[in-house]
Amino acid sequence: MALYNETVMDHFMNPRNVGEIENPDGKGVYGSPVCGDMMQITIKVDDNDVITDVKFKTFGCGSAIASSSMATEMIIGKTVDEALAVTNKQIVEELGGLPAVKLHCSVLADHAIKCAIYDYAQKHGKTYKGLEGFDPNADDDDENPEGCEGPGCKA
Amino acid sequence: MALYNETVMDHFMNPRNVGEIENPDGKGVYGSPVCGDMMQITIKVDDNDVITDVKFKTFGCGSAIASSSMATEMIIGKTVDEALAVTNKQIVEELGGLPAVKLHCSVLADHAIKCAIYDYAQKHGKTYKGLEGFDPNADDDDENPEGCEGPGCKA
Amino acid sequence: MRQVYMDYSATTPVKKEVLDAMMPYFTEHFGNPSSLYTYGLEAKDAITKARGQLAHLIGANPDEVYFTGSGSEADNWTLFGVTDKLAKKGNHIITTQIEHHAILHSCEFLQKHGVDVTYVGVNPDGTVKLDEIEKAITDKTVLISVMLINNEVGTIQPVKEIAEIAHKHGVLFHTDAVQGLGNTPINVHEMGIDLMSMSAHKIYGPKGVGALYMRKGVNASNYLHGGAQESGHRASTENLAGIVGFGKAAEMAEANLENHIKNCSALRNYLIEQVTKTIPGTTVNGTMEHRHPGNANITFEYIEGESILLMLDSVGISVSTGSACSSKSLKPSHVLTAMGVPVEKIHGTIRFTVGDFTTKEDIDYVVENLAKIVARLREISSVNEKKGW
Amino acid sequence: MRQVYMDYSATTPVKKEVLDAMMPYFTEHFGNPSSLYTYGLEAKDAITKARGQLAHLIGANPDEVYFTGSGSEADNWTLFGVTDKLAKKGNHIITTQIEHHAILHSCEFLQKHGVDVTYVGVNPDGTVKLDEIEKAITDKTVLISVMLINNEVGTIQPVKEIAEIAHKHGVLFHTDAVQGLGNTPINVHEMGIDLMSMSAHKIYGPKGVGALYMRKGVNASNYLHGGAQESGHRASTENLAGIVGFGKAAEMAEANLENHIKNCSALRNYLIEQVTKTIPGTTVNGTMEHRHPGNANITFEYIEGESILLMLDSVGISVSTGSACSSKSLKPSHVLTAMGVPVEKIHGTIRFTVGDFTTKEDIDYVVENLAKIVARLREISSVNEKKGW
Ligand SMILES: Cc1ncc(COP(=O)(O)O)c(C=O)c1O
Ligand SMILES: Cc1ncc(COP(=O)(O)O)c(C=O)c1O
Repeated sequence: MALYNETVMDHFMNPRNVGEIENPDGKGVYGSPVCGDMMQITIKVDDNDVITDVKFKTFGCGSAIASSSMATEMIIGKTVDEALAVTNKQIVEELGGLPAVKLHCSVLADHAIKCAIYDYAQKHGKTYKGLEGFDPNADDDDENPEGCEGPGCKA
Repeated sequence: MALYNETVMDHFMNPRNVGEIENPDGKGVYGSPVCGDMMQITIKVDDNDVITDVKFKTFGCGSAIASSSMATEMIIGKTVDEALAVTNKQIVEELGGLPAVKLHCSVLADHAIKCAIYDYAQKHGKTYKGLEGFDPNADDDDENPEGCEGPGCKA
Repeated sequence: MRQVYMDYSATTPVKKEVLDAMMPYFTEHFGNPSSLYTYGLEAKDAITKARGQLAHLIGANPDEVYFTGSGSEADNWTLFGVTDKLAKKGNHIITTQIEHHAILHSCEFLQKHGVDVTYVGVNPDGTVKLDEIEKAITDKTVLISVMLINNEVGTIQPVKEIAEIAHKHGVLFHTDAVQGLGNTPINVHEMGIDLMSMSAHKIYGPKGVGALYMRKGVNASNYLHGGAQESGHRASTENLAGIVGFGKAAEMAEANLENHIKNCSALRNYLIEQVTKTIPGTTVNGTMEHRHPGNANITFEYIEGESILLMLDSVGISVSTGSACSSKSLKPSHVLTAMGVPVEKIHGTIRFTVGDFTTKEDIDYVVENLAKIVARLREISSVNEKKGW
Repeated sequence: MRQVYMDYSATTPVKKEVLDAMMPYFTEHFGNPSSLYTYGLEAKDAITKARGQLAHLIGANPDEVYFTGSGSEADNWTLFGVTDKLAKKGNHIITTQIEHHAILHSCEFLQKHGVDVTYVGVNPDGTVKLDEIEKAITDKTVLISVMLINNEVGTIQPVKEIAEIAHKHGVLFHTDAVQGLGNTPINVHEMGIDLMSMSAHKIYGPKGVGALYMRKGVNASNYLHGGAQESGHRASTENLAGIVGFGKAAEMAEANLENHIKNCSALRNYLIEQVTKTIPGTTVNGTMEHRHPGNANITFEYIEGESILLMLDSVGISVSTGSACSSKSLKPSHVLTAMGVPVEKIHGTIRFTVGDFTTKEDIDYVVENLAKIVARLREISSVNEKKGW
């Protein structure tokens, strides 16, 4: 049994939407290299609140890169509300599953996207239902390795 | 490496002087089946105190049988005094060595012969230097297995 | 010279199919199963397959099977691991007087470290005294360990009943099934076994691989500490080829079980019949009712076992005196002692075990030679029927 | 696709000569070495020969070498056996922060059972702090255990000096030489080693066989209790074929030692030179002065190790991230942490180990692919030289 399934490997070996949008409408960074995973998401949102472009940059393991790639694919073309409705579980499902120890990567991807949208919302004076209760500085639930300062949005 | 050397194996597989002399001049039995070794020695002694015949019967392991066989060969044709001078070390030497855990077999053979000579001496009112201090009922020095009543001459 | 191996309980040859299964894992697919690259993952898959094969043979879930370096290690792990884990609950173990030394010597060591051990006796036929087990249970009892098949006399113990007694009192039950595996049907769940020791080299697998079945929910402390192998329960780089061999041997044992039991029993019974008919002064030790299919434990009166063994060896026949492990010590077998066999007769006892490569001609060869050898040694012996002991 | 195995410190393939030596002991000479008949004695002889071969490699007497089921078992035996045996003298052990988990997790278990453990730190170059060792000794200290070669960064520790310190204070000295065996000259008597752990699968022998050297006079309590194998010091039917293989591997390691060290060092140095020249933002961890001949432990800044490993695997190259055993856990390497390497850099660290089958072409292939992969991953990464961490 391979470490990752074919979909994960495909998104890891050939990640979609790698890069950084210049002058993005929103930008989110979540995680930290100390924890082993750090994702940066930049988004373009048009006047209809549709996410027209997303780019990611990720420092992290295979599943972190694959999760970022899949997450960007999933939200391009969606409205912000729709994008906020995407859960980490859906990312895992789209990837066809992740090993148990790697599930937190999908959580990171999900959070990084929310961070980017949060940034967009802040800058554009918007509020979204999907952001209610979202704490950009919250740690994820995983036990952090020693020395890891915990994630939290760093835009 | 075989368990026993060729000489031992030869004396075990083709033991010399097996049997029981009818009307022996001396008879000694040493050890017990409970201890795993019991030897019976019968001897014929002529008027010149020369041991003219020896026969053994042994219940015991390979080295017990080989030691008995070798010991009988060593004392046939010897005077009683010469026979008493034979030590268990010499038996081991003639056998070309025994495994450490089996050395006690040579002690048994030595004792069984002394028992037979002791019997001869008792019956014929003789005394021998070599029997001084010989206690026919003494245990040998080995640690006996549980349940073993200890050797001691049983004529 | 004809070679007749009749000591299958001491160890078995590796079957050709088993060796064939192992071969690729030495030089080709040699990866460390903990490694994340393809070489490692392939190795991991091979172990997963073997775990499934062994689990299937005993009716366990694969994740309840942990590979070890030997049957002895599985025994040690159980005793040290359970007493450590349950130290707060109590410090008392119950076992029997006829266990393998891997159990008995571990118990002796534990006794020096504050654990109380009750050694339950056996009946003259080699079956454990069930009533004594239940009587021995106290509120400090944490484990009952009774072997499935005795290695010397081949008696099959009523482990299902013992497991029930144990569970009635909330006590864990372990069985050393090193001799039982592949020689009697085993279903750990049906039999109520909480932990079970196994070894590959008794079922035509390689030496140096064992396994512990540990029921889900039972969580003995680790015994080998280190890397996270075996789901974090047993450290050491896995014996890859050995484990693959164990798996294959288990698969074959399962497919072969009925035939194996039928053929071995028939040959063994023929051996016993011929020996007792041809040679006077012989006794078979242990019940014939629930018995290892290959085991014939026979006392030859008035002669000593090592002599018999050596003379048989000189005509190419391999047998053992009592237990293989104690054959170098001068102590009489603790199993036969516990059964009440007189010591002098224990010294004259030989264990024959037939196996999958034994033929009827082998038995005839053994009986013919044995008759001569016993007669010869009785001629030499200082004790006999007339003289008595 | 080209296959380039560069993880010889995780495990090695069994050499053909080693496998050839093992083969007869599975199906043909399969006897139980404890048995007294010819089959058994032949098996015993094979083990005696192997013991001599391994003893010769390390300058020990054959009766000071005890075979085990793994290097981890030798480590566990040492720690549990010595602290048990010397419990009356004291309950303190000194070891280092960079030991293998077989040592560290055993120590943690012992700590729960009343043993005090001092974990001495290391210098940034991966060598242990000698002065801290001596300072840590108390009148309760019974054992100092320091590995000969570290498995992650390949640093060779000054064990002779440490042994001297230990002996000056009447303390026993153990070294985990699982990585050292066959990779640096060892003479246990000259180096003053009292106990030493070894493993076959790191020197082109089979997995699942290890050994403990225990100096005559040192008498650690047994760890596997049961039969009287290994002169009564380690129970379990011997891994016959495995032990024969270990012996042969040891013999070959001895004959090959100088060449092995020369060739591996040259290839390893070439790898390091090429990598650091071609790829910016790389650091080699651990001193280059006293080092495992095959080890190159390299940090690639701004990217994560598992990604590198997977991409290398996709072009047939096998390497490991930090230590193989911890590659599934998310914790940063305890060795690099102890050396003071920042955690974010630990995450980007790869261990390459070359061995006897590595060629210069292999290195070129690795460097070429590595350069592309590192560049690609840095493109993807959210951190980089400009942005910083
Ligand atoms: C330094 C060190 N000690 C101990 C071990 C454990 O050896 P084994 O895998 O044989 O248990 C290893 C390798 O895994 C090692 O590198
Ligand atoms: C009943 C029993 N338990 C345990 C063992 C030990 O198994 P191993 O030799 O694999 O350590 C044996 C065999 O030697 C045995 O017969």
